[in-house]
Amino acid sequence: MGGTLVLMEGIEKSFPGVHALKNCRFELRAGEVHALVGENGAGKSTLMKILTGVYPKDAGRIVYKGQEVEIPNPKAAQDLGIAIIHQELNLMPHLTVAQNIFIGREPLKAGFILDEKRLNQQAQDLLNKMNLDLDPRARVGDLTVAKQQMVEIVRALSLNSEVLIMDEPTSVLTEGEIQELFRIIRELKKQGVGIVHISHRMEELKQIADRVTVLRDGQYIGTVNAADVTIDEIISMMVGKEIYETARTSQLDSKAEVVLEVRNLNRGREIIDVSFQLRRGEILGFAGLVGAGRTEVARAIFGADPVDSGEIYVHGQRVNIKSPYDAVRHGIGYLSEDRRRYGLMPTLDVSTNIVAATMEKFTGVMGWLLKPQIEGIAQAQVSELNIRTPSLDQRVRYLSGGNQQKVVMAKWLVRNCDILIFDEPTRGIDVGAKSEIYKLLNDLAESGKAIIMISSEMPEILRMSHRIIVMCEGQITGELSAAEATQERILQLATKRQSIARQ
Amino acid sequence: YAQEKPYIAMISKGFQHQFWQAVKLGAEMAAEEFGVEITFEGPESESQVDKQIDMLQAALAKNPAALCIAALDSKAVIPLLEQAHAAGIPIIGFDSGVDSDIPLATAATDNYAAGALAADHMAELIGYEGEVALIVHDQVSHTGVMRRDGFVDRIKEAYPNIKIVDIQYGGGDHLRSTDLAKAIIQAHPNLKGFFGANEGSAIGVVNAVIEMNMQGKIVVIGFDSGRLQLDAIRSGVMAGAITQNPIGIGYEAVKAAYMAINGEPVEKVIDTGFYWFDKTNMDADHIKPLLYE
Amino acid sequence: MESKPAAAEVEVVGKPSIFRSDATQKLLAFASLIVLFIGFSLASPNFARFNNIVGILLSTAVNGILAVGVSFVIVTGGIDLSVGTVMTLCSVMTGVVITFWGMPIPLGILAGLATGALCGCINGTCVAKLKLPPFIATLGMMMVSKGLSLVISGTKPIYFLATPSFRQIAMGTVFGIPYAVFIFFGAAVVASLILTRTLLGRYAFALGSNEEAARLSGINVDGWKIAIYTLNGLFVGLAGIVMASRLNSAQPSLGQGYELEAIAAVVIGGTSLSGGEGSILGTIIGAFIMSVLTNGLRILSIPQEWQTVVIGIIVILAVYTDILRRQSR
Amino acid sequence: MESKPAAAEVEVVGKPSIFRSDATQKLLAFASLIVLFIGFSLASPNFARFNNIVGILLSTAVNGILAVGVSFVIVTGGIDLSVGTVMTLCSVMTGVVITFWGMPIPLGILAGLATGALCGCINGTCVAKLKLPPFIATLGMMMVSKGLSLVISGTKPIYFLATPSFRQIAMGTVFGIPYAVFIFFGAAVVASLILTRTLLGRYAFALGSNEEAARLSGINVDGWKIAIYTLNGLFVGLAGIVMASRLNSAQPSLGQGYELEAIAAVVIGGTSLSGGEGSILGTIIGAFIMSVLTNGLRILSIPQEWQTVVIGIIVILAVYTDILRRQSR
Ligand SMILES: Nc1ncnc2c1ncn2[C@@H]1O[C@H](COP(=O)(O)OP(=O)(O)OP(=O)(O)O)[C@@H](O)[C@H]1O
Ligand SMILES: Nc1ncnc2c1ncn2[C@@H]1O[C@H](COP(=O)(O)OP(=O)(O)OP(=O)(O)O)[C@@H](O)[C@H]1O
Ligand SMILES: [Mg+2]
Ligand SMILES: [Mg+2]
Repeated sequence: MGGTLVLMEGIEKSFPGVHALKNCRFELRAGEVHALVGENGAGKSTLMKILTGVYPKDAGRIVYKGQEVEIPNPKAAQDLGIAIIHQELNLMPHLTVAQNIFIGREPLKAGFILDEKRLNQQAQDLLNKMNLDLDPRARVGDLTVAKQQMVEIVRALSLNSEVLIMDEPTSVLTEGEIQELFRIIRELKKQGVGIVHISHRMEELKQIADRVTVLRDGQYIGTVNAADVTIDEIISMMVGKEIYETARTSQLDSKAEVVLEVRNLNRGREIIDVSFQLRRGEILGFAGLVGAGRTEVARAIFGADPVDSGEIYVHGQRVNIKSPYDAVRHGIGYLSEDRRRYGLMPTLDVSTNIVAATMEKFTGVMGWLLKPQIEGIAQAQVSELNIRTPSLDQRVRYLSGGNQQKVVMAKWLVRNCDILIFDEPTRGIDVGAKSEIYKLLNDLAESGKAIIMISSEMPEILRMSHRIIVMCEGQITGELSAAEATQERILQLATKRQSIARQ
Repeated sequence: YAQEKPYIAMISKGFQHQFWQAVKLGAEMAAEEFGVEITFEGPESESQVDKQIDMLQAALAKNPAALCIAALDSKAVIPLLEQAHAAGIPIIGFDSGVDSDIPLATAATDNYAAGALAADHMAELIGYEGEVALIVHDQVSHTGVMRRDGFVDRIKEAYPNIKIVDIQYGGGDHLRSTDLAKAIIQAHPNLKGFFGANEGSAIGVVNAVIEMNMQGKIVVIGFDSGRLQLDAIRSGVMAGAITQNPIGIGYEAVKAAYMAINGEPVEKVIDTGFYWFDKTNMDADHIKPLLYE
Repeated sequence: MESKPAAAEVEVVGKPSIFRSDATQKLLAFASLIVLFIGFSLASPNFARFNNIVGILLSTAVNGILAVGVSFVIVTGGIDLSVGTVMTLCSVMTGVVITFWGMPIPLGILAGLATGALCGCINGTCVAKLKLPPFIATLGMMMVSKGLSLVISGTKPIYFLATPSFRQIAMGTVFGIPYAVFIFFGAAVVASLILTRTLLGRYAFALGSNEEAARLSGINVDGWKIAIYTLNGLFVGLAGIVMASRLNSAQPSLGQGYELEAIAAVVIGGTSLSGGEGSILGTIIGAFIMSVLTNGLRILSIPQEWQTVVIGIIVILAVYTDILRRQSR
Repeated sequence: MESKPAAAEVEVVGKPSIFRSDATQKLLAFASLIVLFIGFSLASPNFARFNNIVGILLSTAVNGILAVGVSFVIVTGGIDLSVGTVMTLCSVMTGVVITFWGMPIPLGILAGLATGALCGCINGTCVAKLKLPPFIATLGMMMVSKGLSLVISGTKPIYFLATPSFRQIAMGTVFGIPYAVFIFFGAAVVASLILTRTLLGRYAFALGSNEEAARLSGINVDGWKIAIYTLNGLFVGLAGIVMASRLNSAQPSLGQGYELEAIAAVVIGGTSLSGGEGSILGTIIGAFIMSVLTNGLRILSIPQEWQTVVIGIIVILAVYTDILRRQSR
């Protein structure tokens, strides 16, 4: 491990109503992977945004390679050799993969004409080098979130920086992709690049991190060598107390009523002949690799996208769901995997977001909103889910990523649907909150709700589900009971590609 | 230190068009002569009836010694005029009349008769038969409607062999009127005459004829003056035009207002007149002062 | 995990953010209105006279009602370019019913409001169901309604001379203040309540903030959008009636250009054209800033061409100070 | 993870997506233009005459150049309401230099272009540095430039009578086709190249697609924004010169209303007002759809009030079919 690359000391940052960083400290050495951990809202992203010139700091100093520096804007950080992958995707959806990767560094002919051919070629080379299956000419807006995240990663890596900051890069990736990313990280490490890795997946710390810095409530708690501590010790530094891991508690009653049945759902090549049943009180896990089509199935059931054919039965009744409006009326709720695009109303306050799916229930004559009730229910959810917000009136845009996710979750809890589809419910959620969400899912199932949980986190699927459906390329390739399911069997089914078999 | 001059507010129908600038010029001449102070304003387009009323209201707030108004809608302004009248402010109409007894005098052009005069000349120039078309600046405003109707009615009653094939409205915009006129000429290859009912419309017709190389093939009659129209008449592209007496209108209005302030009697109707002019008489002594460049 | 954030971190705010932004930010916007007002009062003794104030109020009424209506649409992230010409169509329809058909005044008013609502509904349907960009849907409506006003009226103003009481709707007075002013304020209060206190208002914000998220929350997005455009149409109809009553006539060629003034008032009032934010109080203040400026410059007898220049600059400055204030929050 | 997508899955497209959308989608938009054209040709023998076609081309030139310029701004997600009146200011400045000051024609042209660029630069600075919404910044500029045109010209048209060759700039002909048409097409080709092949164009798309992402990518967002508005201003200046040359005079009271026509042309051409998408070819087709419609209806001698109604409906239909096509992709 080399010398100190970055030193941040006495960093202070306040937002209106929030003291986000208090006398915070962080040190990064060359050639190390430094994990930055902490609960949702602890200030991890903010600290890194200060380092990359997104936010100005209120106080404190940044020393880069022994020199005290000012970083007034993202360009300055880039010029210093500091690259960042932000927690929220920052891509230009109308541009292609290659155009996004090289934005700001386009190859030119004759000094001012864009050299599109060279651009695509260079992008293709990079993608090949990283073993990524992406068309450089594809429009980024047409890609899934996971693939978009890959584009972000490629862009950051292509900068050849000396410091690379990754704010939850793995939250939307599957196991295989994570390993690929780690392989690249190890290579960069060898070249002496200093890497900051922010993640809520504790198991990753042991795999990749050399040192770990813990933040809590905007304060620096400490830095430890990853090898010297256990994960439980790190977690207790993060939350200030021990937490327990919940496992599935409820037993499935195999005679319970079938509340949702999907028969022969089809759409193009994305959804092929999907049929399954969901019982009252059941947590049905949907496993698969990125692009397996799980989100597509969920959106189709929810009426968010049209289908070519297929039948849906709710409580045994054939239903015709043409829009989310219909789905919600039939008691189906869907928590999307991409909260920023599909879950939140960023300019509106916390309480409006929490009651967004239920507002009609809180109205008097002529649609008059019953404020006390709305605020009461929102307050209850804020306390229940431990949503960290200065007030119910804070615009959700200003909440930390994990707290935003909790707000979206609260929206569906308030709605009290019989059938709940959770698409990656714990993405970007800290360990403490995660265990609370697991407990919540269990409680919901026990109280008689039927739950579909789509997740790319294998341990989570294994721990929580009564039954697991595995998808690959738009098809269901297998179904496993909780007893049968293991990581290996799921992976085996998840890679059972029909297209390859058919060739 | 001179005694404060009496203040006369003039509300016109427009301000940035040449015609209104000429009226303003006449008004300023009178103001100079009689030692009064004037303001002159009007809405941007002749459809903005309510904007004119707002202007009128603001003008009244300034406590003018007299008020001159060219009403866009003669009925809509009456209540405010009544209010002014009650406050003892003498009111003079100009350019077109107000349907009320309140104005002590009105210095105006008879637009209907002017349109008819254009029709007479048109008939004579095209040999009392054939197709003619019109470009008018506005299909609702008083001046537009009066000139159009004067022209059309006269053709209908006096010249049965002349057919009016199209009437379109260009808002007085030179460019739009040009494109309009071109389309009309295109649609009616046998067109013999074209009347443009105000300066912008007339210039549009002239441009169209020049752009399509039809000089001499179509008889163009314009309205008002302005440099381009005068040149077109000199060069023969335009056969002639009707001119009002804009400077006279402004002058007479202020003069009447001045007399009313001083309690002198004023003539109820001051006809400022309108005249046909063409290459032959445009430099004559009775026409030349009426033309503005 | 602590169950509550540390007390010191929590800003205690009693009202929802929509109100908060009203209360503080709009009060500050109000300040620039006051500054204008004081400035003009000092510059001319004629400005602050009762009659002139009433004149300003009156001349704000029509544009103000339009701006209030279009605020709803702008909050959803849409725009309505047709408000000016639809307003004219509404007054023409009122004129047709009252003067051409000789029917009672209330029926005429109803016809005007219904015309506005219908046009709004068509706009809303084009936007929600046909997925047309609001700019284009309402641009089309602008042209269609402009043409129809002329067709229906026979390109002539329709006068309400046979029904003198029609003029009283806007021009009757209490304490010297015309009813039009009260109608305007009434409409504003109703609109403000709808926007902040009812489902429709909240959904307007939701649509403007993230339409897709609203759809995925099970909100009947299309239906509400149509409702919001229809509501806007109702306000446009009301503006048409006030206009007709004030002019005692329906002027079929009026109207174009009003849409820009109304939208400007909304934006000066701090409502974002990208949707999700805004308030009626802001819109009202925006409308007044525009009309105080116009009136004040006229009172000062500034040459007309300079008036335009000055208004342009002040509009920019007004919005700029508003932006500075927000940044400094 | 496979290292390469299966060959059958890979769509082989040689050109960047900006071109692809041009090629297929815009050819289809072109189809509706053709339909209009054939329709009018069948309805009137006078429509498809050479002279009339030239007339249509000529009447598209000014609005077309404006639309081409404003396309850049719209691609960034902005809007420019000042193009009409700034165009007038540019022609007035050209007039001042050539006629009032008696300087050579090229200097006059330069003055016109420089005025446009300056106004564009001010717009861009207001938007980029002062963070004003483009709607407000350019609305302010619209008023300021309107007033200044009148002030500078002394509310009188400025004629180019002493310099007869000035009129040749737009109205000289080759094979019976006026230069204005060539200027228009030249401007369009240059604009199209800038938009698709240069950094400025690329960053225009980037800003419109996700400005924050562009900023975080280290792009000098403010600088490029100012550059884009300035470029738009240059096109506006060019339009002003063509206009002045065609009318052989600078008409200071003209201009307002042209901005809506230009924006409509851009949107009909398939450019989204929310930014990130668009093409110059689309804009050109949009501008032609507008002018073919207007001309055709005039040729058919449809009463003018009905013309407005028909144009309104067809604008809506044109955009709607465009939307249907995109959905069916
Ligand atoms: N732009 C902003 N305006 C207001 N408050 C903000 C803003 N950005 C962050 N905050 C607040 O600052 C605190 C720290 O947020 P930050 O995003 O750094 O948390 P984090 O540690 O990255 O959390 P997560 O794991 O959920 O991403 C939070 O309370 C958040 O609500
Ligand atoms: N908007 C879109 N346009 C085109 N193709 C898409 C789009 N969204 C998804 N796809 C494709 O549909 C397939 C299914 O994607 P989907 O997001 O449903 O997978 P998933 O199993 O839910 O993955 P994840 O684990 O990331 O949620 C993929 O091949 C993806 O590339
Ligand atoms: Mg974070
Ligand atoms: Mg998914």
